[in-house]
Amino acid sequence: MNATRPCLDIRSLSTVLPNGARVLRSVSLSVQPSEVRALVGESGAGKTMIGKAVLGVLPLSVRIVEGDMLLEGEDLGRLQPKARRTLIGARTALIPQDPLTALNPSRRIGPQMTDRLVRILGWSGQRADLRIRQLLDEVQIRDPDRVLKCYPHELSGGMRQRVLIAAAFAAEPRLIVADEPTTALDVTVQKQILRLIAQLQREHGTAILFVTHDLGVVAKISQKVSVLYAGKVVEEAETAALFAAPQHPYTRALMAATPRYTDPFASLKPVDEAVLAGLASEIAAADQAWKRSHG
Amino acid sequence: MLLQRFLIRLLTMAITLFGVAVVVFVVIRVAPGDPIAMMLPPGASDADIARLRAFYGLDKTVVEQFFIWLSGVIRGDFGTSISLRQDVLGLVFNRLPATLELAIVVLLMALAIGGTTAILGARERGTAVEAGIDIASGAALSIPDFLWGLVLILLFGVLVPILDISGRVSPQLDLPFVTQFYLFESLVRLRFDLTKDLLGHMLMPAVALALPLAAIISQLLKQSLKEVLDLDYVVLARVKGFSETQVILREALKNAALPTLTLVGVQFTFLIGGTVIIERLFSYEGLGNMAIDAVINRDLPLIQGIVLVFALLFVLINLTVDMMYALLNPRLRHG
Amino acid sequence: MDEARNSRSRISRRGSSRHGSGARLWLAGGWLLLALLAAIFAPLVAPQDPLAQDLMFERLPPFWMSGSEPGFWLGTDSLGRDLLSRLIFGARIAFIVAFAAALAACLVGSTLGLISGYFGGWADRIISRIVDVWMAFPPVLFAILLVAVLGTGLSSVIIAIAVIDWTRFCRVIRAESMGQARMDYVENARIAGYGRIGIMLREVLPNVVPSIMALLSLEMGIAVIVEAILSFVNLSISTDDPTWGGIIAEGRLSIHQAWWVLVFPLVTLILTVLSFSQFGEGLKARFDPVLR
Amino acid sequence: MAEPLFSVRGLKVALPDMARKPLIGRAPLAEILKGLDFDLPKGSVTGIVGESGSGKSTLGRALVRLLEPSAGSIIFDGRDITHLPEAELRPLRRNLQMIFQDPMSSLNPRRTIFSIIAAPLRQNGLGDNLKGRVAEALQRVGLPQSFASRYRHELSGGQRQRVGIARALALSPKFVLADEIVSGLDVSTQAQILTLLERLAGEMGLTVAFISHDLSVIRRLCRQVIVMREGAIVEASATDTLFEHPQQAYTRDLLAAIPLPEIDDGWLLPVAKAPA
Repeated sequence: MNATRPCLDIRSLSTVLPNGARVLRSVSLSVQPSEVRALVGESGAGKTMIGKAVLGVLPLSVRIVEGDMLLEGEDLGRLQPKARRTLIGARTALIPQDPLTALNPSRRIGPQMTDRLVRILGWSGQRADLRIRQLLDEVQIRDPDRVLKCYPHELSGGMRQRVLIAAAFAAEPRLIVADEPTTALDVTVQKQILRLIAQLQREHGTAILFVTHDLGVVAKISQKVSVLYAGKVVEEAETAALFAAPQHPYTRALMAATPRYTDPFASLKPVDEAVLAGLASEIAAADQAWKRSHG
Repeated sequence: MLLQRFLIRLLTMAITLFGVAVVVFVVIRVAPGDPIAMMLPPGASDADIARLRAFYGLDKTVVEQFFIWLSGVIRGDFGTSISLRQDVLGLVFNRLPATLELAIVVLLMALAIGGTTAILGARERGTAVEAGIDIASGAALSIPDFLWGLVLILLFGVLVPILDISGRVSPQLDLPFVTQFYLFESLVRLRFDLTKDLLGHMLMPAVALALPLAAIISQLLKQSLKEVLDLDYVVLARVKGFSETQVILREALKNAALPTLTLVGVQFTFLIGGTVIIERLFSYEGLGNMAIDAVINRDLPLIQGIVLVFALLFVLINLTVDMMYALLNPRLRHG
Repeated sequence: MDEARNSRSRISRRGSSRHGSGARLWLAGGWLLLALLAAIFAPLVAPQDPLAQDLMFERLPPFWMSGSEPGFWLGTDSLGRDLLSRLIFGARIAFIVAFAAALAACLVGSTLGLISGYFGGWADRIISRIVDVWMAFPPVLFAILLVAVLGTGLSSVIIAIAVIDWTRFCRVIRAESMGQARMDYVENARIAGYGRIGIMLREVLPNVVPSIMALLSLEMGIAVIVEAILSFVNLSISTDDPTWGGIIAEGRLSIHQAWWVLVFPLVTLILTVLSFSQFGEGLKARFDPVLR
Repeated sequence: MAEPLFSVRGLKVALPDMARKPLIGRAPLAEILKGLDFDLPKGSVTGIVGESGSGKSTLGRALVRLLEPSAGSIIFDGRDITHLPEAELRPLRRNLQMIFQDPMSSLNPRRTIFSIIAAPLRQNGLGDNLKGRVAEALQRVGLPQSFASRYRHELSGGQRQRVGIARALALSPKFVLADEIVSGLDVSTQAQILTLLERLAGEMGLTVAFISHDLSVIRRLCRQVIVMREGAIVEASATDTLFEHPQQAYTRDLLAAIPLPEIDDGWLLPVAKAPA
């Protein structure tokens, strides 16, 4: 049953900048319910933009020129803006990259966590408050009374990220977009946060689109992975299969470049020029084909 | 923390005011002309001049004069105007309400226009609406209030003469006011006929002053809003399902307004400075207009008094803004 | 008040990065060049003697209206003096004041701002305190007072404008230098073996020059206005020389009889002020290829 | 063992804590480094690793004397530089070079790459044959000569960091501080920059202090490692020893927290005791 209808289905999504340059190049991917799909790539690969497109928060300069996005079977492109906003608000959530800028500095934590439940989903304040406290407990915040009354600057980076994770899971979303949620954190904190996300994801059965640049994080958290280069999915696989036998030369090069302290001299290999040349011609061919079919 | 901040601001205020007093005193005493000679008829005897100089304290050294004057100021005695032969403080208080009323009307106007256009422009960012707002605010900002005043005189005083181009109130009207806050009092007394006449006189000078101020508020607040609207917590609010207007009003406005606030304070002081020439241009009987007369008549005590009152207004505005900033900023409030 | 100063400098920055600079730069530069050439060659281009009074020709309307006289293109004032010639000669004073006063204010203000922002510490505290005192004066009143004290005349006007407006440069350049002083390339220069003054001149100054240029141009426009205001209250140059502000003052008096005496100098003044500010922003945008 | 180039004893650095600055008067000093003892051996790369707030960057800045220590001593090449005033440091700068984390901020946007690389040469008495020396520096880091006339914004992130390296190495210094020089770069670029630094350090016999938060990178590049936490040294030893037999619990936690790019289903499972 699950396999028949993906939680998120992106079909051939392309976006362009005002100067006409394509940023996403016919991206297709799907996330099954209760599944973590990693989107991995280097800067400029467009991985963050995919998440933003799904959530309807693309920068104004970026325009979607083709493709459909289906959230639990509902075509987001066909909804009126208001209906779309409400649907996204009810069924998705975002765990952002930088916990320092992801909380409004002039509002207390409590209202920031409950406002979606109360003002969009129409819960009573009391119910929302109970729910939030339950989630704070799940992310191992033991003094919710204090935290809810705090302003963001009174909490550490790790605490803020916990608060954001709790807020993301609070409304029982079907899909969470996690946009490099641990990039700004120290490794020891990163491990705790990843552990929390994985645990909550399992318990709540939420699907996650996990955007990251770190193959290490991909290996640990995801079941499926899409490797992106220049806005194009170059390889897609089960995570275990990808690490066992990467197919695309770029994936192999990326793995060889990633440092590993267990094997220092087999890692940190600069990407071969031939691989980059191959990618460039692959992208050029794709753009040519796209131009022909879209005139 | 807040109280401490307040006290320190008060101290710097006092230092600034002292600095202003020193500068204006020194500048005035450098003047080559003799104010006393101007007051007396051409045939006045040397003894008359000397007597008058002694009366105004002008026979003492500059340093002595300064401290005599300063001790007077601290007691609330600003001396006697040479040209008008009245108590300086009384003269200033008589004219100050007119200037304050004008400034307040201008500020409200500028905040309303600047605020709405900023919010509108930020909401419609990247569209023709924003481009239009940018062009309008660019023009309003680049042309100084003095020129706006002249343009308005031509437009509404000559071309379509619907507004009065001089004075504060029509001279033939019978005024029942006990204070100098005419506009305020006319509202309290429900004499809307007088309110209408007062506003008719005030409108052009107020618009001339408000246009550049509104433009700067609009540009700054819009820029600030646009920066805030790219931040993660705003993106998060959109994902939560809030509309763009809700996002701007609930999440962005307060944080964007904070950096704008201090600037509005500085600009408001510029505005008060601008009243001097605008009052002159529209023959509006305020403090600035009197100040120019005082300079032309070399009325030293009056000049000193007026400049000090202006400076006091400036530092008070800065103090208010600073305190508002501290109150609105949770970091400072709890720091 | 630091925040205020920083955001002041932000205005000038944002204005420059947004619009294309080409057309603005050329239009503004074109008008300024035209006005400058007219000022330099005033005796050659002015059709009449700007001081010649002729009561036969008082309040002649501009050329397209009935009752105008050939040779008096923009009409005459209440003393029968040719308006166009007076505007052309007025441009001389306007430009002299603009260049001299703005340069003086720029030199003093930018130097103090650079020192204050880069060195910080005591220098910064003293300079900032002086700026605070200066900011507490209503600028126009201060200028009027200074000219009254110094006595009317070209040099008084220039000195007065420089004395009141150096703070504009000081505030903006201070804020920008403070930002620059925090950049890694300042430390990099220390690593390379440069001293403090060397770093200030080599690493900081080049990065604030575009702002200085934009402010300088803006200040020229402001100087023209202040001069006009001073003339308007009859405190600028001797009454013989035609000035734009002086013509405006006359126009204001005869506004119901001869509107053109006010309209033409006003249009000239607006174009000039707009051109100076747009020229500055345009220049800055052009010479700031490295934003971000 | 080779003679140490740096010998650091009891090093303390205190900086004004602006967060606790009262409205009047000076900010109270916060002790960032709390008495460090270590040597940096000549001609090898030493890794300095720690999480944010460990004081590793402050330590780096104290070594090249961008900061003045509040206590202890720094002996560089046999000379006590702990409290040398700026003017006396200047002749030593030639041998105390630094590569910055963010090449965007460390390269002046208004100077050409030529001018940026030439500046330290000129300032340190190597102003003759500038063209040749700059060309050599560019070639050393694998940048084409045409880059000399470019500006910062015309370069990619990796190229900028190459310029940073070229500039620091143009003087053939005895010591180079590399402060998180790859943390802003993509993995593929990171690999290029690190192998370049590794090769040049070997060829030129440089002594390098390599500051990083990433132990994986350290293992490849460094011969010995100093692990820091909250302004103190947790553990310092030869690289292989540290990675094979970490002595301190904190070092073991750091290693265990690194997500290796390989499947490990147990990595995210909660351990019996809650994480600290």
